[in-house]
Amino acid sequence: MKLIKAIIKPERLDAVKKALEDAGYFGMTITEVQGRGEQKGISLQYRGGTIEVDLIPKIEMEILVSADKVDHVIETIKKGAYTGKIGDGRIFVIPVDASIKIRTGEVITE
Amino acid sequence: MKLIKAIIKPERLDAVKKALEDAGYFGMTITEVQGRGEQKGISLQYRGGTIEVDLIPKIEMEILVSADKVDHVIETIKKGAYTGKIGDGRIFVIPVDASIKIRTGEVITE
Amino acid sequence: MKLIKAIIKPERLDAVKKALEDAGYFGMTITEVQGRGEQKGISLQYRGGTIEVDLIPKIEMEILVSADKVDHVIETIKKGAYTGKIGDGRIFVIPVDASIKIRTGEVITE
Amino acid sequence: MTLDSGATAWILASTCLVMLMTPGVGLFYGGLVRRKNVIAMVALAFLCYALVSVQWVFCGYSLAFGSDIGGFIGGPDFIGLSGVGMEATSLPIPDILFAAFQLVFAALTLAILTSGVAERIRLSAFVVFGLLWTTLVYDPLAHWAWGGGWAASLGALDFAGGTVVHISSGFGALAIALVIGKRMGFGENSIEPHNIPMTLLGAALLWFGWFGFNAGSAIAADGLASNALMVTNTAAAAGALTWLLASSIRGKPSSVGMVSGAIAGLVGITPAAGFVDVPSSLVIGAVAGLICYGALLWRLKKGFDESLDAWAIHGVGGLWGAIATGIFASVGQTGLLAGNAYQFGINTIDALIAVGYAFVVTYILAMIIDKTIGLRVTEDEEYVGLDISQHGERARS
Amino acid sequence: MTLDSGATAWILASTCLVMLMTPGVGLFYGGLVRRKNVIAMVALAFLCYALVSVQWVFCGYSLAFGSDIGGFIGGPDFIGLSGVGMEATSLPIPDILFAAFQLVFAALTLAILTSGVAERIRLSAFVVFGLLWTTLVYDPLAHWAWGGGWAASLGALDFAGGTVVHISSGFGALAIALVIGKRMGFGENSIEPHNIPMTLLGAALLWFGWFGFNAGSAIAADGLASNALMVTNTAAAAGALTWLLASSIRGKPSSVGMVSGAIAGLVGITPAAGFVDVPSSLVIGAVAGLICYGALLWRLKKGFDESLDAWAIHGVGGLWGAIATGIFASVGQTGLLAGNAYQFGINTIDALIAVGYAFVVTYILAMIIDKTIGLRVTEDEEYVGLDISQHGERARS
Amino acid sequence: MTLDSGATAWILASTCLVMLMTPGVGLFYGGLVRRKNVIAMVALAFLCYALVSVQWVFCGYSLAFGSDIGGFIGGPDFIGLSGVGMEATSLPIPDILFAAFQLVFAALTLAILTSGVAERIRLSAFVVFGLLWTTLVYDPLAHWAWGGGWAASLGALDFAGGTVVHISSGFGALAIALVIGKRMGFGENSIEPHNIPMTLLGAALLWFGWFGFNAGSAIAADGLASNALMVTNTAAAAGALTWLLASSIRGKPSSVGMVSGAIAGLVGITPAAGFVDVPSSLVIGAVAGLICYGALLWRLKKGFDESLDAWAIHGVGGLWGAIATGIFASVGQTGLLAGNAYQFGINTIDALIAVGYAFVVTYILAMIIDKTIGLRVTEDEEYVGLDISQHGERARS
Ligand SMILES: Nc1ncnc2c1ncn2[C@@H]1O[C@H](COP(=O)(O)OP(=O)(O)O)[C@@H](O)[C@H]1O
Ligand SMILES: Nc1ncnc2c1ncn2[C@@H]1O[C@H](COP(=O)(O)OP(=O)(O)O)[C@@H](O)[C@H]1O
Ligand SMILES: Nc1ncnc2c1ncn2[C@@H]1O[C@H](COP(=O)(O)OP(=O)(O)O)[C@@H](O)[C@H]1O
Repeated sequence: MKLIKAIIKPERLDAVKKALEDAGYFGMTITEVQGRGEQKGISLQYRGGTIEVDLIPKIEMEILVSADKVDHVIETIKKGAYTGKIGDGRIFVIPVDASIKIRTGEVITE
Repeated sequence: MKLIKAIIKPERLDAVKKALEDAGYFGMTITEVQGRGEQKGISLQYRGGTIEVDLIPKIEMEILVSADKVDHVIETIKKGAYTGKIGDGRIFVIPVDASIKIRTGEVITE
Repeated sequence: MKLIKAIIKPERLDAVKKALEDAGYFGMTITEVQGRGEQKGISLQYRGGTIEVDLIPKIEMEILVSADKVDHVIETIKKGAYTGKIGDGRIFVIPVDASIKIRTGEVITE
Repeated sequence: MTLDSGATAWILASTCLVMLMTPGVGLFYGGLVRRKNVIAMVALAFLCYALVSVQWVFCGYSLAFGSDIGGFIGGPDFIGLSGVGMEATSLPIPDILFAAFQLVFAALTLAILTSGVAERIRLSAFVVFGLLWTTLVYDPLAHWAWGGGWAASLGALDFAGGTVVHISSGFGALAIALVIGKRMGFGENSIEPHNIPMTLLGAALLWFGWFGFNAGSAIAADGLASNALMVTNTAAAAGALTWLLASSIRGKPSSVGMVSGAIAGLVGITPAAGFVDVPSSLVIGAVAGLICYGALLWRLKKGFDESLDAWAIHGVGGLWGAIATGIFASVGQTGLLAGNAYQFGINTIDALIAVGYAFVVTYILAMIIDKTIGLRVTEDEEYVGLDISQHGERARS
Repeated sequence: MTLDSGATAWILASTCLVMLMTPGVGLFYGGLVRRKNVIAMVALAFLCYALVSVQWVFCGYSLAFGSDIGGFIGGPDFIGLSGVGMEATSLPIPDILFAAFQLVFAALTLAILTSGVAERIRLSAFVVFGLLWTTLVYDPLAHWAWGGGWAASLGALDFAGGTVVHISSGFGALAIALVIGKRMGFGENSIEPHNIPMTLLGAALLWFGWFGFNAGSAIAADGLASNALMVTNTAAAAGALTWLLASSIRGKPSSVGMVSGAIAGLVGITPAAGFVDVPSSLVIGAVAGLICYGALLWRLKKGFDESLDAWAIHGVGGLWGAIATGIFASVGQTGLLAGNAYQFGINTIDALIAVGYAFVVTYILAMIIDKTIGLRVTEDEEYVGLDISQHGERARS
Repeated sequence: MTLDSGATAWILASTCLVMLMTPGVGLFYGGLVRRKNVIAMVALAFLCYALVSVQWVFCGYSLAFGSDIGGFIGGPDFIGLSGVGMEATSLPIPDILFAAFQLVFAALTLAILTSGVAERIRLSAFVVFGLLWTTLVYDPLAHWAWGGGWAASLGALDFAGGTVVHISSGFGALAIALVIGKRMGFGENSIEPHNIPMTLLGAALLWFGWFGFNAGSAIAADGLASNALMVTNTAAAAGALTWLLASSIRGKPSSVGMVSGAIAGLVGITPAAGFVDVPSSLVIGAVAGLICYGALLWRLKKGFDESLDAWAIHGVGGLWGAIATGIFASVGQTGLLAGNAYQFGINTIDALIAVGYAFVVTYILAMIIDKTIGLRVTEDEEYVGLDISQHGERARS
């Protein structure tokens, strides 16, 4: 089992959710975060100088999937989140030892 | 060492905290998140049609514990978070390589 | 590849960011969280009794780095975050299987 | 009476001030609920205002101020505000301005009552309930006190609406809260205010508007209005301080407590504002802060979910104010302290009858609507919150 | 005319009330944009207010109310407010108070127009645009209707500014929105209001201030002012209810819809407030709610990014109000229903000319500024939001 | 003097307007602190209002306006407002209304001063400090200027309280800030405003209320009041624009800067509002914006933690206003420009004495309280924030 952590642009959230739904993935947890990438953020010019806007609002999406679905989920997220412009975001795949459903007590360790 | 990530109902937070305290676990980090489960959220009916409320506010709790305590912590969280209704949430167990205490510099890799 | 998760005091964020920048690390994702440590938080006295303030606002910083940089990044964060007082926070190192850059499609599995 | 432009100016301004109290109540309440219900809570205040605005010009004004029928209700003389003209007749202000000034009181009263249904009312059911409540409860009470009804005839004093506005809404809130039932998880999960600064803003608008409420009730820009403003302010301050003090003995003195005390003081002075002097207002306000705080603690202990304390503050505070008016009246009227036991008696009896009428009629009305249309949202709707389930909106996106 | 202290008191108060509407618009709009632009949106309202305040005393008042030049514009008599004294001359209030009362209208009008440039305007370009717009569009329109211009001569009725304020800003907003272009991602990504309670607060301040706007336009504290207040309130309530009803048939009845309906009703009654009775105001408000809701749906379908609906609500509502005044006038004037077809005709023509003038001049002005200074921020600046890019500030830190 | 109902109407309304400024200051300040202190900051304003309301009726009014004792303080004639009646005696409004109008000034002044103790004051210590400060600093200053004290005798002009309200609170804030010490981490960690829209709302309420403050100070609804309103507005707009401009040369023009400039302009015009014409007000406001911006930069460079700039804006702006009144007076009075050097001299001297008195007495008072009760919360309490530590509340849950 893997936890897929995707950091995407907030305005792509609906598209990513839609794409995941269409592909049959419903479960997810999202968090409002702020991020900067290797590009150090965005530089804005003004008369007095330059302002570096380094922390830009993003959405972090966490999805737990079984190992065999990881590639499919990643492709699906990419499809929804891609704009081709700086700041499209990252996806991290993190190993998970076990997952428990509180209501049913069901434990999955795969 | 493991990081236990529990996604629970906000209204159960106090109960879960209490249960963990009573069991001797104090350290935790919580985040306000929103989530949907396999059930695709909640459908509300109204005259004009149906509205799907898919992202519902949740609390994500992160607790670092040594591997031998994992089961105990999970049981404790379940006790506090359980209502038996849809949306009770999930617990994920994630492996951790090392943990550092900034103030003391203490490193635990267990 | 590792995900470094550092929970720091909000007022140290600028110092930590500065330290990381100076050391050449730009990419990061931050979240506003609340936490309590082993100390159970802070006790305030007042005439009517004692109030336990257990959940105190913190910043959680996530940084993905290659395994060889982990120690350097940890040292850098510690430098920025250290005050020597209770609540300076924790750093967790979590294994990561793969990382994908959405814009370029680039996959790193190291 | 000839029109006085100064009086008209002040009542125009007072009407604006009191109008703002209705969204003020909305913000006050909105800050106290959970985030998922804040929009619905504030919107309910707007809805009350819109509904009563239409009902009032249609029939409410006539029921309250039309020619008296048996001491109980006004006749249909002013249906559609016909016959309510732009001239001053019995007052130094235009008749239509008096109708407008009274309108904003009626609207506010319904908004105060929404405390009792917070976080669980169905929007459509409230539309029906609200229209009926203002017609069956508010309008008669206004008639009794100000429209030539039995209470006025017997000499009961209610300067600005302690009985008409606060007792009716406070005890009405309690009645409907008992019918609609507790919020899911009440008493088990913590249900904390989500935005206290919003509540403080609401309190500021209430205090601000209350000057129009009480000093405007003089229907003049004169010494009486000025005295009313001063005693209003003093009672509010005294209420804020006693509640703060009392709550700081029990624990931390909360800011919500302080402004609740101010509102308790304002409620307490409302029926008395035209009849008492400054020292009496200090006492009335200070006692109101203590009594209403006590009422709130009692309600919590009993586990009643009259959620935002309209009963404890408006209901109990209004009752105290009515009685206090009978005790302290000294300006233009006399009360118990000046040897007029009748005033004390009639004010107390009037207030108790209003308590009974408001409670019973509201209870029956709420029951009927609950059995027919259904007052309460479904469990799922309540769980996701009224903002989404009733309005399809979110407070933060 | 001799100074009437009651009238003066009410117009002083009305000036305050209308002043508050400008930040009220800022908050109303601020809640509707995304969080990254909220400060900029509210600040824009303050900026409008400050700019017009200076322009008005410098030349705006003179252009609007100076001695008539060809029916089109006022002469330079009152440059720097010279000759505008502390005495009452033609009105029962001091001349300088009339100038102040008119100032707050001019400022508000520009603030309403910022709807069309929300989330993408360059601050510095707006300073230039705003100063020119108020001079070239607002001041002539005010002169036509109230300063002795052609519209007044021909007998067109505009009590409180349906044409001058609402048509000009609403159609101006549409014109500049077409020039500046859609927001990045409009129609693709969801652009949701980030803080609806803030919008509701703004709506409350608008409703509150509108009493000064309409009832103050009587320039007296009398029956006319009182009637204006009452019909204003009734129309607002009716608009809120019809929009609520219409939107609840299509889906969930949003709170933003309800208050938009109230504002539609307020806009609709604005030109009519001194000329109609209560039953007519119910109709005017109710129809305004429906028409403006329809206009909003139409705009969305067409994909116009006149972002916060100044056009649908103020522009279309103002147009309806002008026509409705010609239909329903019955107080002091007569309209179509009373057999005066001329009034209906001249009011309609006047409104259509105002629509054309406001749209065309705004369009040209916006084009010129866009080609020279550039109206719009860069893509990066828009992406990070105007709060950071224009002000270096963040709404939450 | 016979009571004038128009004047009474306007002063009733003005009293309401000024009352709203106190929570307005609370919101203005509340937005500028960190989230963990926002409730405490707003609550402090309410507390100031409640405390002064009681102190004022008890003794404050008498100390300020009782029969003169040695030019320094008023006698005990009006303790408990006894002898302050509902009739008009020396003014066209009821005596008790004058007392109420003055009350809201006194309350506001204390609230402005809370800038200097933001995010670190102990609630209980502030209660003691506040009661003593208003008694020992505010009441004498009010007496000097308005109650028949030495400053009035010598002809110093202070129309609406530049010296009494703004110098006293601004320099008082500086003094107490020096005593209580810097906030933990000041100068090391970034301490950013957490809610700028809240600050903008506060600014809107302040601007709105200031019309009552300045135009109400005419104690009449006449040309003088109207002129005061107009110059007040002009100065505010000018201040907003110059601060915006100056700050946009140094960096990004912040919205907080723009509204700070407006408040600087409002402060600057306060003592002059009844004595100058519109062109002078433009200059006074514009210069106020620049001087106060400069003062703020200087304070930051020096590292003084007078946290929310009451000193830079109210203190320095009030000083400039007092001097400017001596320069520009031309309406009813003459200043330096009209050849009256005495006015310039006496106004400057009066202001400097007020600066000295306010600073020194506040400093001593703060020291005494700090040594005895302790002004400041503990380090832990400051770290978790005053909302939790002083009130047991959280701004968002
Ligand atoms: N090394 C990293 N560690 C953690 N988060 C990162 C890292 N690099 C990027 N991110 C996250 O991904 C987001 C997008 O990164 P960015 O480099 O701007 O995207 P892109 O490379 O696609 O243009 C950032 O805002 C940040 O939240
Ligand atoms: N696959 C998943 N990945 C990430 N988070 C999930 C996943 N499934 C559920 N969750 C989280 O758990 C919460 C509860 O899930 P849900 O399925 O509604 O609970 P239950 O199955 O107990 O009724 C969701 O709101 C979401 O935050
Ligand atoms: N066991 C834990 N699991 C998760 N988070 C923790 C744990 N212990 C501490 N933390 C986080 O680290 C923060 C600082 O912890 P604390 O014990 O107060 O620091 P210190 O030990 O440096 O004084 C806490 O607020 C919490 O967010």
